[in-house]
Amino acid sequence: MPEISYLEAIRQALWQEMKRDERVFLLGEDIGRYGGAFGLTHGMLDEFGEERVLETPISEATIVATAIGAALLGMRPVAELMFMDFVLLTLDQLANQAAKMHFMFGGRATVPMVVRMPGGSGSGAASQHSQSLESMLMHIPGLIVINPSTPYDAKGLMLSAIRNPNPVCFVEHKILYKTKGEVPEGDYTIPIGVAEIKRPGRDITVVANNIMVIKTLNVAEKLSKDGIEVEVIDPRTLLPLDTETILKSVARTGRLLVVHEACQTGGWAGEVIASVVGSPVFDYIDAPVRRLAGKDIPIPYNRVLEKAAVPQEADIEQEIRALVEGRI
Amino acid sequence: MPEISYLEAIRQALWQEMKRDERVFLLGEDIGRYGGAFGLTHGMLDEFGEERVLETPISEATIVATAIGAALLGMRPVAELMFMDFVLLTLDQLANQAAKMHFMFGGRATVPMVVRMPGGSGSGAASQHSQSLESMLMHIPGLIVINPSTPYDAKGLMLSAIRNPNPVCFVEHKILYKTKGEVPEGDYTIPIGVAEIKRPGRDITVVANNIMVIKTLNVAEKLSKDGIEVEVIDPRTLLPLDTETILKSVARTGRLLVVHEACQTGGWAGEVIASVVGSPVFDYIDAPVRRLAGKDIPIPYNRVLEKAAVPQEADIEQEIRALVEGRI
Amino acid sequence: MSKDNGKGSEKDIGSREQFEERVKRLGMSDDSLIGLYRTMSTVRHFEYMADKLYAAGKVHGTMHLSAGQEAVAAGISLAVKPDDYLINHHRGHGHFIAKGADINLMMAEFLGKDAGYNHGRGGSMHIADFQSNNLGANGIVGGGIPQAVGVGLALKMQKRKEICVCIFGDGAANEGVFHEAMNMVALWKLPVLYVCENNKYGMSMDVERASAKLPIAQRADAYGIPWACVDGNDVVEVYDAMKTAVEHIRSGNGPYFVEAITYRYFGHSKSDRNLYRPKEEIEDWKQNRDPIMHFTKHLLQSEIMDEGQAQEIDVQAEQIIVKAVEFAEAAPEPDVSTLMEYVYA
Amino acid sequence: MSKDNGKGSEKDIGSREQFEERVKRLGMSDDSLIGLYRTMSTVRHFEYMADKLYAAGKVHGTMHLSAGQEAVAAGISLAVKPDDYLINHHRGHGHFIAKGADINLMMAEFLGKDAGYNHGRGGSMHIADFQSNNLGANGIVGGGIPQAVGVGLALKMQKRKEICVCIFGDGAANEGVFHEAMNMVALWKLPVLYVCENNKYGMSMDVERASAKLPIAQRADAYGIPWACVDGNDVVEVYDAMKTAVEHIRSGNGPYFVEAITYRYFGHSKSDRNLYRPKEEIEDWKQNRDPIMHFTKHLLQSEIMDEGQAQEIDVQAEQIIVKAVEFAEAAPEPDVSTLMEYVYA
Ligand SMILES: Cc1ncc(C[n+]2csc(CCOP(=O)(O)OP(=O)(O)O)c2C)c(N)n1
Ligand SMILES: Cc1ncc(C[n+]2csc(CCOP(=O)(O)OP(=O)(O)O)c2C)c(N)n1
Ligand SMILES: [Mg+2]
Ligand SMILES: [Mg+2]
Repeated sequence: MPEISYLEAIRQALWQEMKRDERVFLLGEDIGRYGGAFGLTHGMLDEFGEERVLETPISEATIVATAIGAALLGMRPVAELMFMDFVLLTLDQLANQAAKMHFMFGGRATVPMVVRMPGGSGSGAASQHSQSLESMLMHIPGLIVINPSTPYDAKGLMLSAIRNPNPVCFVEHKILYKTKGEVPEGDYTIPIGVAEIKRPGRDITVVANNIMVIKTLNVAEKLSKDGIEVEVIDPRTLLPLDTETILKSVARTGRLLVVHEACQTGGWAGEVIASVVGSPVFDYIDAPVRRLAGKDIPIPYNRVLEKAAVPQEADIEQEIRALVEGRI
Repeated sequence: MPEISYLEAIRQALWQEMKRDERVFLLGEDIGRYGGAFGLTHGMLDEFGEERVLETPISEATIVATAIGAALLGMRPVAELMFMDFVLLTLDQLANQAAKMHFMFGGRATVPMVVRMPGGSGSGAASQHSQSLESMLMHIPGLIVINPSTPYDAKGLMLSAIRNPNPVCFVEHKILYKTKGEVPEGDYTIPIGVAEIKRPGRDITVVANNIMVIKTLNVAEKLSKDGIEVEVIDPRTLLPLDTETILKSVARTGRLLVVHEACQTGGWAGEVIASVVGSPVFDYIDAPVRRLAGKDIPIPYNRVLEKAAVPQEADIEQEIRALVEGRI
Repeated sequence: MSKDNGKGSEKDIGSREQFEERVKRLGMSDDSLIGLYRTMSTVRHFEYMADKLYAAGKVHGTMHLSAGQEAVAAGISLAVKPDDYLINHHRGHGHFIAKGADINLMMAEFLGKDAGYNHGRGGSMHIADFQSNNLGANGIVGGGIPQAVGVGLALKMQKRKEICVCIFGDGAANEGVFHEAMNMVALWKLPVLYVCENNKYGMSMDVERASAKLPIAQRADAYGIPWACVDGNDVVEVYDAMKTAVEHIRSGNGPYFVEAITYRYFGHSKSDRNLYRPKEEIEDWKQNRDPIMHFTKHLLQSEIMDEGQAQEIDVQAEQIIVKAVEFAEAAPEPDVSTLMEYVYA
Repeated sequence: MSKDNGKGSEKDIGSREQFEERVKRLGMSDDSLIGLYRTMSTVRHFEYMADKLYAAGKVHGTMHLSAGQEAVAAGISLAVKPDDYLINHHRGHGHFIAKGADINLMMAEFLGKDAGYNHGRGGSMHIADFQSNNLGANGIVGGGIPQAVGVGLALKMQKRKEICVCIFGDGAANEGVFHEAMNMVALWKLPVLYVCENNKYGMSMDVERASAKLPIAQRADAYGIPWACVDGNDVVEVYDAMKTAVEHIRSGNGPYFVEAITYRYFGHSKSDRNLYRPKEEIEDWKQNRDPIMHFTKHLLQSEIMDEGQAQEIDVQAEQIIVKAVEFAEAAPEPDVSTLMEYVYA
């Protein structure tokens, strides 16, 4: 299988689906000649033309609303928000409108649309360009929230997202864009709402999303040399969340750690933990159920502070060791 | 002490603080002659005039931004969003701007402002006028999120909110507006970030907010006749959250149930539960740690469905009994 | 078309000749004129019945009635085609009826019944009928305005002849999305007819205290969008303006903006005590500028309709509404077991 | 003032007489003129140094350089008072320097040092100096536009004479808050000077493809706000327009809107490969319309400044920047132990 980057995998999914389904089109800011802030849509304007690679004014709320209107008429819009932080400009349209239409209208409207949004820190873009806001989106019934960690998942989930009849928030991580992995050239989908055990292990279950999956896998590799076997679960979809896979795993390992970059307070780790300790699996748990998350601060500009604001591999290793060795 | 309603208590706080501090002013839609959608500001236009009871066009984002700008210049704006659902139109200003300014500007700016927003279902206003979105706000460091359940708390917390140098989301519940309670006429404040044990009990700790506090207290009263003593904790402030009071209580009771009207998935119950089971108190817990929350659906218009969408007293009673009797 | 600044003022109905010359120029048949009367009468009866039901405690939830504004809905409906798209706002009963919605299903939804358009999930503020390209009302003021960009865009991409009519109020025109949407429909020359139903108040806010410059329609100049501001209580004038607008749009010239000055008789919603507007003002509009009365005088004067026909139409309209109430009241509530349905497609 | 539609085109600098007549009419002293030159030279040197530092890998994070747009910042700063308020946007270095910010502290912030204006928390996109009523830049395009309503409102409530200057780009003018804010400052007659710095592109989006009608400034008509659109590369013309605007505002007549047509030399930010604009266009602006070159010719021609002085000022400007870099590089990083500070006041 060819090795391509996370960014290329997403582009490939968009490209192939636009070839396959003429109802699919892209809209967003600077996605044409410029290729988007991260170059993800580079080359697509030349391939598909201005009608299907629609550059918009800087009007995020109306970008999302335009996707809604077009979706109601049977199109399959894929909107890009240049940075996830800007989703806060669109939440009325996304949460009050798109997410609720199918329900409010008694099942008689469907809103098949995808909104792409790169989140995460690490690029020195400071507080307004580095947030991980997926936990907020997860609180809105009617939305689907996808959050891939690998090129393979990114392509397969994007194809599923575009073909799904509901409004999908497709949350990317800007630092993952350059990471590479094997991706089939052909058409394949990954089911929405199904987690994946990225690495099996008997000693502890660690649930992590996007970049934290990669970091946790590195730590797991290292720890296994010391005989600590970490099971790493990537929910891949945060809403709907595949709690079953997580519950089964925790029932086996008896220990749970949730790792995310998003700020800890109000973060999605709470959702995972509450689902576990509220279930019969509670009886199988041997240690406090912990989370390791971003600090409850805006992301600082300075690179030292920026790193310190979110979990690093050393933090993950330390937390896992403490849990497995019963020091917590 | 005079008995007044939750609505009157908030009005009294606004009124008295405007008398005491000329920097305080109100802004929002239809808050003048009309008195706001719920009549909360009724009479204030006549008392304080158009300069201090500022009626705005229907421009929520700029209502919040106006509060920010005025706060930066030392004013003490109190903005009203007619329904909490509309906060989704203002989150860029609230979360990307107000919440982050003090930090982004290295501690050199302060944004003393209050945004009032009535949330909650029960009035048949349907999906776009009935949400409880406090859990989303709780995920934004830099914000303070207050959520009173009684007239007494509402007044004391509002006075604290206006005097606080940070941006405060003051989340009211429309169904509580008419509920009455004893409220001192004079000036008093309730500290932000301090929970209150609304009813002591030894058998189980129930943490609930706004209207669910009232419902839980009714249930507790009933259950105590059957010898089940429920400890009811009202965080009053969701951000910062007083986990210490909750931890102490659970260490005593060994059981925890969190009740809120907000949708369960991604709701703040997860935050409370994660804080508890991640702490040493984990060892004192005898039963699964549970939550009882709003269904993961938009609020339906039909009154029967609307009731069924959020926890009712019977549900709370059932859940508590099951936990205490070890049936979960 | 008058660039009425939005202030109400007495006006006589004008001479028979003028009226007949105008309907002739517009090619309006007697049937179509009587049809307009029927539409307005039906809307009026629906709204007064809704108010009665509410007073009788049969409605759980809020509603926004359009009595007094019937000419706007009627005038639009005659100018567009049945398969044109409608994006409606919270004060939308009249527009739904004018677009030909099934009044039984509307009433059932209003009473929250499973037989309603939205299976009782939406209520007055969210009635929609996707079969008839009626994309629904919106509880968020201005919420539908930017969605019209997407509908217009899809129509253009799909190379279809239909247009999108988007209704909103004077207050909604101050939401930010108004600006974003106007700019985008103009940039992309989309087939969207924006209709600002200016009933002179938001909830209680006088349009003159909410909008820096009037008429609201002149804001369209900023985007190079052609516009008109008309007497929204003169159904023929409304039709005249809409006809021009629709022709402009359907011939591929891009969007058009029409502001219709009108007035609502009832309070904004249930909680309204009308403290913000003088009783005299309300009376003036009811007595001197009522769209139905005004139009009736014309039809009688020009002998297009006689008293008898008028009465007959009113009685039929009332019967339709009464039957709808019977249907709705008899209809069952949604089954609680279906609570979790319709969240995801 | 020219209602330039935003298209760049060759222009000779005009005769010595015209220039001298104009500065005389505007009452500009030789010192103030030379001051403008000094400001522009300092900004230019800062931006090129920033680019160098970035290329040298010394900057972690993004930046938006204003080289080519110096005349706008300089012209404004001469028209306002030091204690007037500034709401800046992401491309804000020039405006900060023109407002008299301490370049050492700016540079330190740019390098993320604790000695920086924001203790290294903000970086290029968030530099602010509350001591000097400099309310900061914004990473959210258009984010500051509605905040100016609140600043203007507070100034009015506090019965103060200062005004608020709010800078934003051509792209920002398409955000919804632009509309909400224009309407509100006009309604309430607030002391706000809105300056749209139209450098003809957003990130890559040509203003003609992003805005349905030009000039952008004409949108002010929709709110009854007086406006002008000027050559933003002619510092005297900018000053002229700003002076008029500031006088209008300070005498209590409410807001004013000025659009300044200019051009940026560098890419939008670090990631830009300039694929969206022809190299010739960039060269044309650099060769034929450079604001500093243009102004220098005038000053020399009118013998207000000679080559020697010019060089001296440039050298001084460069030294200030070099010193600032030394200061910033020597300054310590924020201590990680302070990570949790400044979240709450
Ligand atoms: C975003 C938003 N803000 C405020 C409200 C509350 N509200 C409902 S209707 C209304 C007035 C709307 O005025 P207008 O657009 O003129 O329509 P009208 O009610 O006059 O028909 C307001 C403020 C809302 N529903 N949505
Ligand atoms: C709300 C928002 N949308 C998009 C962006 C990404 N972005 C940063 S600058 C920019 C272009 C802004 O154009 P303009 O307002 O003309 O300012 P200029 O960069 O040309 O000075 C964009 C799209 C952003 N920072 N904020
Ligand atoms: Mg109105
Ligand atoms: Mg620009």
